[in-house]
Amino acid sequence: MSADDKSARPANVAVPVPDRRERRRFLGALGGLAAVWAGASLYPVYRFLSPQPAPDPFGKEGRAVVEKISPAEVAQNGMGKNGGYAGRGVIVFRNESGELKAFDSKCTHAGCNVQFQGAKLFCNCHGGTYDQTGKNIAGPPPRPLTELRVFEDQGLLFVARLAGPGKG
Amino acid sequence: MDERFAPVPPEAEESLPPPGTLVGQGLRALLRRYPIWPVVAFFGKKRVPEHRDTGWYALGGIAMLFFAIQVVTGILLMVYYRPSQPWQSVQRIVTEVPYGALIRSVHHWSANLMALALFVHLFSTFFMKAYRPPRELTWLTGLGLFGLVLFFSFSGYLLPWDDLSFFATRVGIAEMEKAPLLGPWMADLLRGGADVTVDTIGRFYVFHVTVLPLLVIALLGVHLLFIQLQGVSEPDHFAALPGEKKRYRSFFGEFLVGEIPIWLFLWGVVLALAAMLPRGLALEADVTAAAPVGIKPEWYFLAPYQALKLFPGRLELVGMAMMGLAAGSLLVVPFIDRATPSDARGRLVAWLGAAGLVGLIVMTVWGLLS
Amino acid sequence: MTALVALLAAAPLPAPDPLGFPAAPVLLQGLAYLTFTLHLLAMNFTVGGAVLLLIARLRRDEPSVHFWATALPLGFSYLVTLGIPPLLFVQVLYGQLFYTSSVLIGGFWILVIPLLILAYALLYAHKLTHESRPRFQTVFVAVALLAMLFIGFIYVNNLTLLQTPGRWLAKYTAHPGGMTLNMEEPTHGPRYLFFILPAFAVAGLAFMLRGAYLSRWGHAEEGQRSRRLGFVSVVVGAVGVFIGAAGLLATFPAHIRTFVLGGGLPTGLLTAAVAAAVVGLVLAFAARKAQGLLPIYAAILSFAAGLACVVVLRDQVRGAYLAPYFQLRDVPVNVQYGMLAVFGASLVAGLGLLIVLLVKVARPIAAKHVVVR
Amino acid sequence: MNYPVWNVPILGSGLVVAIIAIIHILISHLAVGGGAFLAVAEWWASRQADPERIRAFLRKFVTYFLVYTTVFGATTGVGIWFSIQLANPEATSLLIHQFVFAWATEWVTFIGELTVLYFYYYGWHTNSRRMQLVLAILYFVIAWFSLFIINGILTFMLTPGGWTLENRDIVAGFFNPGYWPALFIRTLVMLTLAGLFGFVVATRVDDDLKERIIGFAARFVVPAALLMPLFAAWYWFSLPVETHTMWHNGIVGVAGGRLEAITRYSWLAAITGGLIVIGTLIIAWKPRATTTTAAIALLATAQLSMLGGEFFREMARKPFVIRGVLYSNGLWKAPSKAPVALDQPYFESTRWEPDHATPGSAAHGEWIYRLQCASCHTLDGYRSLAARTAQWTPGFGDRFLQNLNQQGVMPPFQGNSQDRAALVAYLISLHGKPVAAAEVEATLAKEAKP
Repeated sequence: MSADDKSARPANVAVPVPDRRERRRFLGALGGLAAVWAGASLYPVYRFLSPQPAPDPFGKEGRAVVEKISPAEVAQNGMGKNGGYAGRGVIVFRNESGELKAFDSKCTHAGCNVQFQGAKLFCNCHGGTYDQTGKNIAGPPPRPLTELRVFEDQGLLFVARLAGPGKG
Repeated sequence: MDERFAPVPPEAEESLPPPGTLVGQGLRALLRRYPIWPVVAFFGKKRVPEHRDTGWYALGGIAMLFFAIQVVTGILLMVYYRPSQPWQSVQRIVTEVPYGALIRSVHHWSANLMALALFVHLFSTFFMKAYRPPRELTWLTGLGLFGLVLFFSFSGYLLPWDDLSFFATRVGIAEMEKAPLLGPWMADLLRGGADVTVDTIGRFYVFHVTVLPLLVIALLGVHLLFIQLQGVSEPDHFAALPGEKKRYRSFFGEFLVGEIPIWLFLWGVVLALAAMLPRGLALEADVTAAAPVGIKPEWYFLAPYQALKLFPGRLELVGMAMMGLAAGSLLVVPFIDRATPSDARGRLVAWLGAAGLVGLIVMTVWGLLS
Repeated sequence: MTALVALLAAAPLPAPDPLGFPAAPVLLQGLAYLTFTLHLLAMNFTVGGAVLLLIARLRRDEPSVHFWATALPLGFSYLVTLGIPPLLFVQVLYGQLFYTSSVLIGGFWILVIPLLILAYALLYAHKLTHESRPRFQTVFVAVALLAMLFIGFIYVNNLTLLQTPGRWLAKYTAHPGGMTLNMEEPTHGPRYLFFILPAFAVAGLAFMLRGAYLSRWGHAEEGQRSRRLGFVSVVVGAVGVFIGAAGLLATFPAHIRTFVLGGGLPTGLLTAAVAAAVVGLVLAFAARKAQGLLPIYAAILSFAAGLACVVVLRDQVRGAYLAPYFQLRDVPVNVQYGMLAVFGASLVAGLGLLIVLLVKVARPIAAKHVVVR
Repeated sequence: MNYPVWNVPILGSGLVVAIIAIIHILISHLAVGGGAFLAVAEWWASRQADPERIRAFLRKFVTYFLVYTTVFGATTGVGIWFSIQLANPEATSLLIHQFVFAWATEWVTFIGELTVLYFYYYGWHTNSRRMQLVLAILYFVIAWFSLFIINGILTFMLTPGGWTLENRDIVAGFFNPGYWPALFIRTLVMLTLAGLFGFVVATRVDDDLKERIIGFAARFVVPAALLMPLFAAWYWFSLPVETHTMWHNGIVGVAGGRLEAITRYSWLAAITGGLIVIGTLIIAWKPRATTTTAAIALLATAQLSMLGGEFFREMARKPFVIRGVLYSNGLWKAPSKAPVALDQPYFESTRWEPDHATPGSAAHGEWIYRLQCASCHTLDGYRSLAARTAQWTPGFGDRFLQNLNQQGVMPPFQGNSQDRAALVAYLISLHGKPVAAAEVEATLAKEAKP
């Protein structure tokens, strides 16, 4: 159906054969709407797959027990060790001034667990280096390590958030 | 024209969207690079005869729809399922993971509807006599697919490791064990031991998520290819029509598109069933406790279960043999009933099939009620 | 009397709704009477019509078949729709009793709905196929008729159970699912006949009206036949009603019979109903021969008036049955003036629209569908 | 307990209501939307070069429409009313006494739309085209007004707004917070259904006309596809906060996948709603490939969507039938504020137990089930109690009944400790191991000691 045919008809009478271009526009718009509806109905799948918020590692009491390190292993100045808490890595050591320190051992660069090497905390993956205050002093790490509050209670070591609650 | 590109086949030009549009341009670019037009033309040839039984042709596609739902929901469930902690991980899915209960229920209901669709597909092709030469292998691959799907259901049923699934699997394999010769050997192989244990889950899980899907996809490909090559079978009353009275619809352009609203509806039915009748999770399987009251196999295994009850004690073997014979007769039917148009033997086969179907339904309903 | 007191103590009588009546009971009763009378007319028209259709089919009387085929689905739809308001007002007035009796026969009460659908669908199936594909149409009509008759029977059960709370507890204990009817009611049979048999009269009058219009539009022969056939049906219906009424009076408990026959309003209503029926019969006899529309319309009005008297009397009798248990005047009245006004206005608007449509377009439509081609 | 409870095995009385209602709701919405379709199509036909062919289609449309909406619509409408009387007499009574004149007005619209439709249908060959157009518009307006009325009563049950038993403020109850969004949602649904019904009828005419009609009918789906999310959101925010909580709790499974039904139904409605849009797209894209079966399948998909929506609405009210006023099992909220009343021996407050239900007997527990639970729960069918109590111990059951209303989806238990023991014994006995109430009480006493 050409444009001439159309103009030959009285203006107020529509053409029996549907206008192709109008039809395509309509289908396009409807297709867009259908895509939006279909997309929205995938939301449950998205929620199914999206991770649930991780539980607070320090729990209700605000503290977590340190695994694989006993108080005796950090009794002397300069002693320290890699251990774990709530499914994460931790480094606990006693510095030269006799202070007990703890850092979450996850490297701020790419997430490897750094190793306690006495004076420094060293990451074997890309050579990131931190000093005993957790400050990044060499290699790729962009930020200092996360420091934790550490204390002994009834023969066990516990860590807590620096500023958080938790008996200690 | 750059000679690295081939021209667009003229017959393709007719059915492509105008070159001005994005899709039209893209498809032409594709055709100039890869000579896929013969493949498209090959699939485009498929057509569906139009007669009073055309509706039955939709069943295969419907079963495939449910299979697709199974693949997607199955993959989703695998994200959280742990064969080492079967019950605990399913419980986590249904009580902790957002919409986990919904997705599991969809998987459950779609499995049931797939089995139902296949039953109908099997019997409709049987009564339309689509198994006759030259389509024997299409029929056999179809039967193979049906068997695989039943094994799918059987293996999937064990995975939640609750009371029901444990006893159902134990009973199912015990029946298999009674088969002469290979029975005990196969049962041990399936169970991974003398009894159903967590080890059995490992095996069933591997079957359920890798072996069976691969087999189904391969066999389904062959099944569909056979149909594509030979065309859809025509029942006698249609084949007898004079040529000018035979009417066809193109398969992909018309028949399949016309089916889409039906698929949408059936997908809605699955959702509605999942919403109204969510699949529950019974207590974790306790291998020491008594089987729960009123335990029964799923409906698609009910008919043999109920039929076996008719053969008490030693006679059970006779019953199993008879059922084996009935199932086996489906395998040989294309080689017995060969005449087109149907002859006396063909009619007899149809009547026997009808009797079998009635028996199946009666046994299933009886099993449901008892 | 002591037996009655004991009965009262045992009867589990629900309390009336805490909201009270939304209008004076008299008004609600009046609306119920009016709409119930209309409902009965539509019901009698449809049920009676189905019987006449069945007879016409058996006699291969094509013009009658055509008329009833078209008319019955219409009659049925008004029978259903006009059934709503009386049930609505009964629920306002006697809700706590009506709901209870409905629950007690719940299994059958809900059966009314599928039966309605079945009957309605069959009447339409008959209308749409009786010319092009005649096969089982007689069966359609027969099944539809049976369904309608059974619905009427369920109604009679419910409304008699409503007024006999003494039977409730035993019924509920035995059938918590409500798969039971009120079969121990002695007035059942006559009461049922009394409501069903007027169907012949109403359907007959409708057929006579058709005849009157046919004669007027120049189809003298078919018009004459239609009036003659219709009159036979009217006579059957009238006689049936009198038999039913006599049976009802005979089976009533003594105190109810005294209530009806002992003078006052009930006796007046009874007398008026009988008089109206007799007058209607005479008028119908006149309309059988006479040309013109006046006699037949007068006969219809007279019968309708008689029916209205029966409707009022029926409610009075219910009040007498219920007197020991419940009185309408015990329920507080909180009049909803605004809503009453809205309802009144909608009613006026509806009637106005109906009149406009009747004047503007009804005649050619009726002429097209009533006259046989 | 004012009224006896109708005990329907397997289905339960609630599902009987639902089955009838779901059928009715589809048809009643179609009955209104179809009016709009007729009116617009009459006008459209008059602007086409071949109006007579379009009108021949319309004649077909209105024949199917008339039979379908009257035979299945009007009757199931009465059916809903019958079934709610049986399933919940207390609530029905309250609604009837509050809204009787609203219903009476709605009845006037019923008679009106029926009559106008008959004049339209039977006057097909005798009325002028102008009159037909007027009648079609009139039909739509009257039918829509019936929605306007019933919508007030329906939304009242979920969000009674400023209405209370004491003030009986009918305007506040009628134009309640949920009224307007629900009205708009239902209007969109009506238009959609009219379009889908148009598809069905269009598959019964010649191919070239079929293509045009489908193109025309597809337009009726667009308003809903576009605006439904908007009005659904408005509706959502009109709902009480308890409903929101219930919905959020339902995202993860609760109690073995039973309590989160509301969430699942909302998704059923939404996803099948999307399927309708997709199906419309497919049908509009390939009108000639559309079969009658396919068009009916899409209409049936709409039925599923409405099932989801209406079940959502019903679930959103839990545990009430009239929110904040009357519980689903006929218990009034007001007296339950004073816990004393609930602690009395149960049979003192009900009239419907038989004499032989002596305390502690098996019948005691059974009759408590019948009168308090059976309006929602069957024994082993829909919302099966046997399944829900499969893992009960006496101690757990007793605690559960004491805290019955804590989860926000059940009414409080009525009765004293003896009643609880009787019910727990009855429910545990459902699993093939009969237990006497006295044993339950003994177990409880033993557990209480340490």
